[in-house]
Amino acid sequence: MLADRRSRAARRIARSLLAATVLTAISTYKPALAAEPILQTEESDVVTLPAGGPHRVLVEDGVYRHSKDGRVYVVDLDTGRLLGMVQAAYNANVVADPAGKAFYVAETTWERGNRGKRHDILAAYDPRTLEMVADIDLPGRALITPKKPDMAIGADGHYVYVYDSSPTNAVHVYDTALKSVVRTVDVPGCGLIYPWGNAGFSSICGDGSLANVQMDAKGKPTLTRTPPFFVPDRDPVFEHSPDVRANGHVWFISYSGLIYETTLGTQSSVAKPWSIQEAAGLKRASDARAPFEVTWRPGGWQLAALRARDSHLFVLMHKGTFWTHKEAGSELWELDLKTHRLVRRVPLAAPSMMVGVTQDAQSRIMLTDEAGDLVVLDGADGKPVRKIGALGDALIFTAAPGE
Amino acid sequence: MLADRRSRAARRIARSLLAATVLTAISTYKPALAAEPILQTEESDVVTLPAGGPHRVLVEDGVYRHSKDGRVYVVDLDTGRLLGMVQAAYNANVVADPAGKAFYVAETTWERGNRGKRHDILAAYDPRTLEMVADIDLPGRALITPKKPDMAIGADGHYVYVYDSSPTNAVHVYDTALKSVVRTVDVPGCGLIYPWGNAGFSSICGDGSLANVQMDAKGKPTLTRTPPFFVPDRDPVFEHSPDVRANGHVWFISYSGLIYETTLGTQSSVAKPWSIQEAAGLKRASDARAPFEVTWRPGGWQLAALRARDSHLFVLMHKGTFWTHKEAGSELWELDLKTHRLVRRVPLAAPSMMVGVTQDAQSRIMLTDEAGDLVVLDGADGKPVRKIGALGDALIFTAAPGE
Amino acid sequence: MARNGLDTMAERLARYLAGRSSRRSALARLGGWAAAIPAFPLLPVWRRDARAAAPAVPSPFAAKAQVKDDTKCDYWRYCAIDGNLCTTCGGGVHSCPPGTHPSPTSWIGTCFNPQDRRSYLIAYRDCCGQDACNEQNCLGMDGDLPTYRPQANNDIIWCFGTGSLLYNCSTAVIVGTAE
Amino acid sequence: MARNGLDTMAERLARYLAGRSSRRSALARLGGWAAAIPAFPLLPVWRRDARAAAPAVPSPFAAKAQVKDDTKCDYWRYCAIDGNLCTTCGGGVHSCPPGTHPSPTSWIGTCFNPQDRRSYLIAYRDCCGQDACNEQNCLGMDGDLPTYRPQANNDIIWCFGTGSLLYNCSTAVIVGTAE
Repeated sequence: MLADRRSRAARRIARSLLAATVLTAISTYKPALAAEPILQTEESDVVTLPAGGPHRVLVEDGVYRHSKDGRVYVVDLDTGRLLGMVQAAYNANVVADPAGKAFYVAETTWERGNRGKRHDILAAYDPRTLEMVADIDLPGRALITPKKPDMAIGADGHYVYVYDSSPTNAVHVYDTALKSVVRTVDVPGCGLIYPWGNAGFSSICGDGSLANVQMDAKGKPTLTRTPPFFVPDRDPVFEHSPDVRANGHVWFISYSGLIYETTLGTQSSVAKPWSIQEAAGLKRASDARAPFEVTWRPGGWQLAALRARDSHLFVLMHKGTFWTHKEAGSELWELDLKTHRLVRRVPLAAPSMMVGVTQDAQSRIMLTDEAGDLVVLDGADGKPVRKIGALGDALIFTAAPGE
Repeated sequence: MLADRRSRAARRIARSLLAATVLTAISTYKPALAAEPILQTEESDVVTLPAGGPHRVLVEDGVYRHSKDGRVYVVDLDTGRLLGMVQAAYNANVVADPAGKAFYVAETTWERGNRGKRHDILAAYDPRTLEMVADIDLPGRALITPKKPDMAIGADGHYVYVYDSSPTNAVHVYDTALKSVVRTVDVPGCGLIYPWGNAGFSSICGDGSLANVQMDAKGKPTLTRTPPFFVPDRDPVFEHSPDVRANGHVWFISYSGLIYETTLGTQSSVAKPWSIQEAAGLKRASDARAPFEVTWRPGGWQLAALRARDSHLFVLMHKGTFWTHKEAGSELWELDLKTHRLVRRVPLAAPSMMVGVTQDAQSRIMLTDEAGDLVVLDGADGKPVRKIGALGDALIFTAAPGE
Repeated sequence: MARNGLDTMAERLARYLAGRSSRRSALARLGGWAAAIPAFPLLPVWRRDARAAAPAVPSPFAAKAQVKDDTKCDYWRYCAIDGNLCTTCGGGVHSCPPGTHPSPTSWIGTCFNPQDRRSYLIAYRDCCGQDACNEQNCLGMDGDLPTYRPQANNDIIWCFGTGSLLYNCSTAVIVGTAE
Repeated sequence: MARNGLDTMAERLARYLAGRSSRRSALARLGGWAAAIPAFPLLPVWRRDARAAAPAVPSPFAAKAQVKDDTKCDYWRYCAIDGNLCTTCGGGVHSCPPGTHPSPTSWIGTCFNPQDRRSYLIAYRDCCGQDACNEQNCLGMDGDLPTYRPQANNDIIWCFGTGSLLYNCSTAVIVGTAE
């Protein structure tokens, strides 16, 4: 009865033979009498999703408590159903192709889990099969609790940008056609990626200025700088300021609640800021120079979302002092970016660190809560639509089609 | 300001230089005036644990919801404090050296998280620094929601046994001195590992018999079989039946609640079974032939624990039909294995899937609940001692010194 | 003492496809592997002529099972499932969610359908390649035996042959009747 | 346009050790990196003679901070921490749990000690090598700036140079006074 130690290869062969045999056996079996009132035998298969609509979104779960197992969920907001998921390991980021042809996950693994060789990975997925269509190693990536602008995609989906900061600040440029990193652009002293056009992006610099990078047809970058337009020590702008990548429009939101409407390009221009609180008929909020003032302030993680079709901004707001910029929002404020006026204040059933919005006419607002629920509101009036209970552990940002 | 793409190696060098410089700068800085009423500057260090007592235990967290991130916690039951943790990835197992010199984790990773080359790993840890002292690849291991007897260690700590089942049932024998797998013993038709002595173990076979393996001085195995002593289809014995590895004493507990006292060896002997329920003054419980009978039954995951010094057995019990053998226990029954009598029934504040016990005179009982708490009772009377709140996600088994 | 490779393979195959039995008792759900190494098995026996004498509800699970909602733990096919229902994870009762792959091997349970009052052989095929889908998690224990009877155990990660063996969710596929 | 390697290194080093400032306002907690590339920095300035004119409580966090229990979020040193307290994970306020390693680099906050009414530079050194220790999790936001000011950001995984960069918990180490 005792066999000695066998080679692993032999075991492998036996295993695959076995698997093949079983599959064949099962798939050639058909019920003899289909007319009988007996449930038919079935074959196993894999779901391929139909083409998605505007309410099929990606939701990143950072899984802070077990960050090796971050993931991206594909969710149908209309049915409240989880349609599938892919790995997004350790402070990953995800961006979707503007035309919905693919989505991309930048993630990091170590070969032995918490040790061994590190892999910084860019994986591309077919959005209907969730099969990988590319799986390459990046030169590196920044390991930061994921902010959306740590990764970006150009307006035509040709370039994917991945932020790196170890040790120098740089952006890796991945060519989705070539499936490889074609360029690394250093952005010394600057960080984050706000894309514009097909081959340009801007980063925010530590002195409150912008660095604008444009790549030519060969991918060669040219960098320009704007003058500083805010004082980071006093009132920095949030990383999760919403943008429209197609036209390079960004509304930078400051900790105190100022909005800097910005048109990105080689010569980015920044408009005079206006105050969210003033738009709501309140006093402009204090900055770091008067940190004890308690008032309504923006805060959270993905704390703001933009609906481009009517230029409405949704911002999570809470009451607090300065230096509470990561506190969850107890209200959602809807603002008209053209008129600089408050449209609506929506009190939330539970504080939310995240808000997302779909871009269609029947738009949906996405929120979360401490339990990891995905809460869906009607984008027209802020009324509750449904709650997708316990979707994840730490829902940190969303990606909706066409945003 | 623009630098072109740099080589990864150059970045690596810059990074390590940077780290080295900062470390030097910090470690050579000393406060100038120790007498001043100013808090002293500090250096970072790493805790080394003092030698552990009988209440320093290992607790495995399977983290079912994020199984890539299973872990083993080192816990002090007296203070209720977490002392440290090590990775135990994907259906891992852990065993402790009988003399407390090391503990061993068998785990599995894939190089790209959920894909890429698979590594079945045996890692050895220093129990006071939690530093790895070995980290080798195994020929394979069985991927099963972890049961304690999927891994075992000999009485003198020389051999560690790891169960494999892909595709043939086998036990890999790891030599802790050589830090390598020295033998793979096939146990066809059998599974699990119950060690006896320094170089022997038994497995349970699918027909209700035992396979006994003894290795000679060169590690060459000899296998013997016992006759079947139970009918698996009718009333199988639990995998988590408790044992004393030093003398090869196992008390196999069946689904219905029969206890088969067994002395393992090349000629394992099994005593006539007795009934837990009868020991408690109840009727013997039905087996699979009468599955609808509702009565007190054993159940859970690590559903039983043995205190060797007084031969007391602790078994989680619940009221239910047959085929409820993984239901959490609502009571803990303490039985005297010598007299076959019930000592005590302890109603539990919350149902538990797991029970462990320390082996010392002031023994402690460990339970868990749905919230991942570790609940500590006094081993003398079953009274609550403390609750270590939210220790983990899915506490599945414990390892106490000298068990 | 060594056994030849084909025998071993046949034995393994038998385990994966086990559960062949024509007995009408609760034992029907337990595999036939321990009995002997059978001739190279194809698929479970399907005896239509035993239809007339259908068994009574064979288990506590079956007594409470329903046939309408396959996203709930008490759906009849889940009498012996252990894990996340693929029906709540983007898959279906016999379909894996996109981005995962069905295991070609599985363990086999026997579940009673209260609607047609027949017992069916159910292959619990795991869908693999992503870590756990944490929607509806269920634990059915009908006929679940310890891992030393692998063909009837629901704790084994049934992901052999699927690339990575990360477990995402479980399907419950009808592969035959158990009469 | 290229910059030489030493300049770049000095700049990076400056970021990691930033926070040098003698101003007594809330701004003291914000790093000095943006101002200029300083001469090769050693350690934060330590001006004893500024002791007499201690600042008022400089922030909302400081106003509610306590000095007795370093396992709670309101302990004075945690004014800008983000993550799991090592004091609850087997480590201490400046000690990593066994099996993890302190990052040689960190970001720097400035916290006010209500007992001696001084402000100290606190290095939030992450302990790395095991995944998250899920005991007491805290989020202090005093002086926390976005990642484009990395020396003052608490979202970056400060595990450079520790082998794997898996984040386990955070310490709060006094590295100087901020007066």
